[in-house]
Amino acid sequence: MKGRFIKRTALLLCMMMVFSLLGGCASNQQTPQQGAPAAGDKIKLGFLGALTGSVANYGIPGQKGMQMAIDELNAEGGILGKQVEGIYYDNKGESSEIANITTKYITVDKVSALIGDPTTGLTKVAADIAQKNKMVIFSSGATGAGVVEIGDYVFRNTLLDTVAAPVVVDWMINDKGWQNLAVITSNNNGYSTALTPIFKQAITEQGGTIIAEDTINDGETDFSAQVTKLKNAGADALVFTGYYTEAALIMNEAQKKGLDITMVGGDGLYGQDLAKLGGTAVEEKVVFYAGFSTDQPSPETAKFLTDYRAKFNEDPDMFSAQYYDAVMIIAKAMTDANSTDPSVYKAELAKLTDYPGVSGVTTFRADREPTKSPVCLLTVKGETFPALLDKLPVEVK
Amino acid sequence: MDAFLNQTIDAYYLRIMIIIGINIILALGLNLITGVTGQLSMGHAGFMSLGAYASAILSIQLDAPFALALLGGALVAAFFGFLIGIPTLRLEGDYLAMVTIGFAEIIRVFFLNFGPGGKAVGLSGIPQNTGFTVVWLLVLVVIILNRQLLTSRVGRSFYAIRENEIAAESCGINTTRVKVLAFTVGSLLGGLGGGLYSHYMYYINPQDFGFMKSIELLNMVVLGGMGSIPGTIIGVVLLTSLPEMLRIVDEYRLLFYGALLVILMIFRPNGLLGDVRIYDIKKWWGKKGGRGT
Amino acid sequence: MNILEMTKISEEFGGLRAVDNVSLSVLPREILGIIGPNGAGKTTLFNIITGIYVPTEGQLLFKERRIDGLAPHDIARLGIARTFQNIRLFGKLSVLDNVRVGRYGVTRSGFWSGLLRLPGGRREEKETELRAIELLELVGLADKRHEYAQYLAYGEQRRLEIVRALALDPSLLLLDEPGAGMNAGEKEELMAFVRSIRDQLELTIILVEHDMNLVMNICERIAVLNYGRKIAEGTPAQVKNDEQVIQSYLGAGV
Amino acid sequence: MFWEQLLNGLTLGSSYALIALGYTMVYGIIQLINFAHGEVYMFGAFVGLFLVTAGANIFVALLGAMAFCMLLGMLIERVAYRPLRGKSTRLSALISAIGVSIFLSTLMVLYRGPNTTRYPAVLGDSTFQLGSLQVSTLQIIILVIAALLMVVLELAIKKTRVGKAMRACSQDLEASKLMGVNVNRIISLTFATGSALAAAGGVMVGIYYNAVWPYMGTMAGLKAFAAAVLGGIGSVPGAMIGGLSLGVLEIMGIAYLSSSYKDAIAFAILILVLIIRPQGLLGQKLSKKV
Repeated sequence: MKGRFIKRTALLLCMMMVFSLLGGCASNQQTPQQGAPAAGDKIKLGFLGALTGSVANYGIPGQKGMQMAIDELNAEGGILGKQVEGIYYDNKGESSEIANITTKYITVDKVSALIGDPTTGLTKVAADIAQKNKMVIFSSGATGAGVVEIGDYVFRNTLLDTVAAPVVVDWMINDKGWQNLAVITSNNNGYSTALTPIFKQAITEQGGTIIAEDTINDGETDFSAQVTKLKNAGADALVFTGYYTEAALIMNEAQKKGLDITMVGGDGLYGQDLAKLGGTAVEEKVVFYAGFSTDQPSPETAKFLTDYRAKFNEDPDMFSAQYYDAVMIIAKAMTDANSTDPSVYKAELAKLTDYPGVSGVTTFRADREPTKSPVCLLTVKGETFPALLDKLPVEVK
Repeated sequence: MDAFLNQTIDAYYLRIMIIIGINIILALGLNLITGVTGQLSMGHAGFMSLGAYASAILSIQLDAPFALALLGGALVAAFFGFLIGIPTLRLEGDYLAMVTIGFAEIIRVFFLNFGPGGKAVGLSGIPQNTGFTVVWLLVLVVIILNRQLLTSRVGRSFYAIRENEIAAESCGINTTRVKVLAFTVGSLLGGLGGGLYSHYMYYINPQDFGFMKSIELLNMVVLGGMGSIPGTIIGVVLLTSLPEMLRIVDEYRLLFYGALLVILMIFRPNGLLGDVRIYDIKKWWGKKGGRGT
Repeated sequence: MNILEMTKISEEFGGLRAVDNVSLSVLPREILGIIGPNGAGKTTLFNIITGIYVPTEGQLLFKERRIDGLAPHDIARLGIARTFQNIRLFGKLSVLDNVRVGRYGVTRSGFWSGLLRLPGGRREEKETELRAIELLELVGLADKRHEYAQYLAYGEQRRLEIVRALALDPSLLLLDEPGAGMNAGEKEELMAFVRSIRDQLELTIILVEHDMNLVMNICERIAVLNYGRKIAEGTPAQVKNDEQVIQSYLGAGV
Repeated sequence: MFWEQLLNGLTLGSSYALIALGYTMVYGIIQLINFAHGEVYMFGAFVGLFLVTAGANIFVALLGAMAFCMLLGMLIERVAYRPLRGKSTRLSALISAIGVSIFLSTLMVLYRGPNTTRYPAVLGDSTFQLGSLQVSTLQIIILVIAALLMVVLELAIKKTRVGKAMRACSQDLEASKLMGVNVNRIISLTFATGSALAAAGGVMVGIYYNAVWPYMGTMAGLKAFAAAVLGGIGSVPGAMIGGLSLGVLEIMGIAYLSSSYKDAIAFAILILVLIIRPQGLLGQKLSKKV
């Protein structure tokens, strides 16, 4: 009898759990529906990015940057006299999630633009849906190939790898005299596997030699075998195309093994955790490029920096700056076009020239690809992250 | 049909319904292996990825018609299900579970290094052929065939193996062969679901089919009811739509999943509907209403 | 002609001889009892006959065909059915389905036939169901055919297990302690039932049992095992009076 | 380079071995793959981190993490496994274990965020030449601690009363119960011991690789299980040998074959071992009970 009682109670509990969840969702759904009639009063912007999961490091600062831009816009009276509202769903870095969320933003929440995603793969998924639904998507971090080609509603505002990598390779070979290079790719990281060929091509074209190649995987902590191999290869510098966590751990291992080598990489290395995790092992030993630097002397950046620190009590990074810029650029396009209709204001957006954003000066080329100048070479110096090492100009083709 | 639906139903809800349909096919495949035959498979996402990639590559590289691409994907998954099933299904339950995890991981690593699949960058530009009608027609077919199979001589032997392998042998059932059969058919459905998925998502990537995806599918089967078709469908509907409705408490979703598994195993190890049959419901109603039988 | 012929069968588990050099012949349509104290190797012998264990030594002939080394399901299909000491029913299958699974070895319809409901398979299904109900009526379980097997009373489960074994249309039936846990009245019924199925279905029956009374009553011949060895064989009367049996087994108990 | 890679492999392998010990002990007694074991290891690493950050001595932190995880292991056993024991199938127990695993890792993500955290360099590291071989003191310390813990465990199992009861339980749970062994208590203690070893592994990995993160347990747990199977599940020396050889095989795979397939190596070994020699290198072949 006792067993049966427990079973019954459990069943009841389970059912209650399910019903309470259903109840909860019912009330959740009210929000957009109640908001729907008022949609005319507010301009909604949908956030694409991960707030949890392994790429949350890009999404979380991005969300803050976007939030800050919206708050600033609202303080100055909004866009076209309407208040702006940001909607933030977490896509966890999963493609099925971002697909659902993108559709929900467009059809249920009725947003006027999508901001994000910071990664190339997920941006492609969202862009495909946005293009079909005639919705502007403005990625603030997708650096890989094949994004804006999806259609004329797809934009991005970031320093492209194809632009930056050759500039950096030129700096390595000609300024530093590093001829013999090793390349490490993170094998389960789409960003890294896409960036490696770009670097390799630039190295070969500019007369450098790749003397060793290896792979790691994101999420691992033991890189002892790769570092031992690297040590025996005797390269002048190491090109690592992955993310900052693994970069810091590789450098830790190198320090432990007494290997003194400089690591060069893309903006995937741009994360506060690089300095936190790497400690002394990464100090002035890791160099990466980005379109954004807190040392950038432009007044826009300086103001952004102060405001951001005041608001969040931490330093912004590239993603907060790019999300911030994305919102501001969209706002400008809407104002210029005097419309919040994506099919109208996208024309204004495409015309963007020399926009002085906090993440650098942006111009959209005829193919809607952004050109940002300059390329900032960043490193870790003492407590400051990132510290500006050099600024390399980019020739606009 | 699809055009009509696109106009009448909100794209977001249509999308969820399509995903539910795809998940039903995937989960019914896993149900056949784990729920019905009792062989714990924790690598169903691996078979899904085989179907997803194979069908996508057929579509992109060979311009194969959609039906052929789907069939190809399903057959590739079934073939590998068969291949891995032969040596491993002699293993005891938990060892088999480990092998399926390992196999799914190997498949994932394979696709991470597989040039035609785009490696870690993933494969994009897959024609978006999957629509509501195709999915739900297939769901209907899969449910009907599943039911027919499970009420046949061979289907009953699946259940018998789950209930008691030695007794099943003593009834003349070649348990290894029947298990391989269940595994192959389950993998086939996994591949079919994968094909539908890739042709709906337009973009796939090896990380979409990781361990957590397998666990999510397992959760659907376990929640609704091990071995029960309606149970599995209820599990899929709940676990696909709840997270959508609960975006706000999203971070707690996995916490909830984990707790759910433990609570279910303690109190209802066969899931909500695992051992409830229409016969029992009728009997229960009969008693309740005082009508008697 | 013997239906089952065991020649010098031995089974070793990690140095331990569970069955030691046992030879035994079983005549068609007899009821043979195997007795012996706990751990004497009775159930092991059953497991050898049904193919669960492969004998370490010796050979096994069923209807003049070598069966040692065959898989359990192949042996079942040749017509050897069994029950288990600790009941092994398909708990979450209905009573009827338990018996239907029991007919697996004597039916043929395959995967495609079931999947697509081909006419041949449907015919066979109908026959299976009729036969199953017929068998269930034999033990009075036909009314409960839709219940889950695990919800049956203990005695009913024992009967169901025998019926499931009979569904295989066996020529040799092995019963492993069929009377365990039954009261005197139930045992009486069981004895009558075992005799009646032997006569009606022309079966050969081997049974392992602890209850001396039951064994002496229904078995025509008895083999006694002790520490894996066969120490006596003969009619109940012969066995009862065998010196060695009295000494090592029946002893003070009888 | 070979010897240096071998040392790398042994260091990695000793962390696998410490985790594998917990798996093998639990499996030996109740035939359950304690899926949450990898998460216990992760919790051990984090508890050690908190203690070190709070200023505790490294050995205090190590012991603190071990003590915490002992309790955690016992709690998991009490809440998620004991209610199932004897009543449900092994499938249910395994699914429950997976549930615990997901629950724990998510809990840590909610608490700490998904990021990797740096482990403070609590043990001064220095390297010295040994012939052509460069050895770090940390590697030596880790190998020594791992070896020490394993020897203590082996002795405890062989010599102490509780250890003997554990062995009895792994032979036959029912018979041990009849012999007057408090089976529940022994199982609980087994979980405690295994979890403490995993915690030690977690702290040591944290110190050595300078990094901990909430999902570190999942893959490490799977690999450690592969190691336990390789060595022969249920066997303590088997877990050590399995762990060390898996570590060395993985490192050698990266060094001389390709690092792209690293994760596949462990699982390929697991599958091959299970197919060819399911009892592993040192395990005993068990016959089915009928």
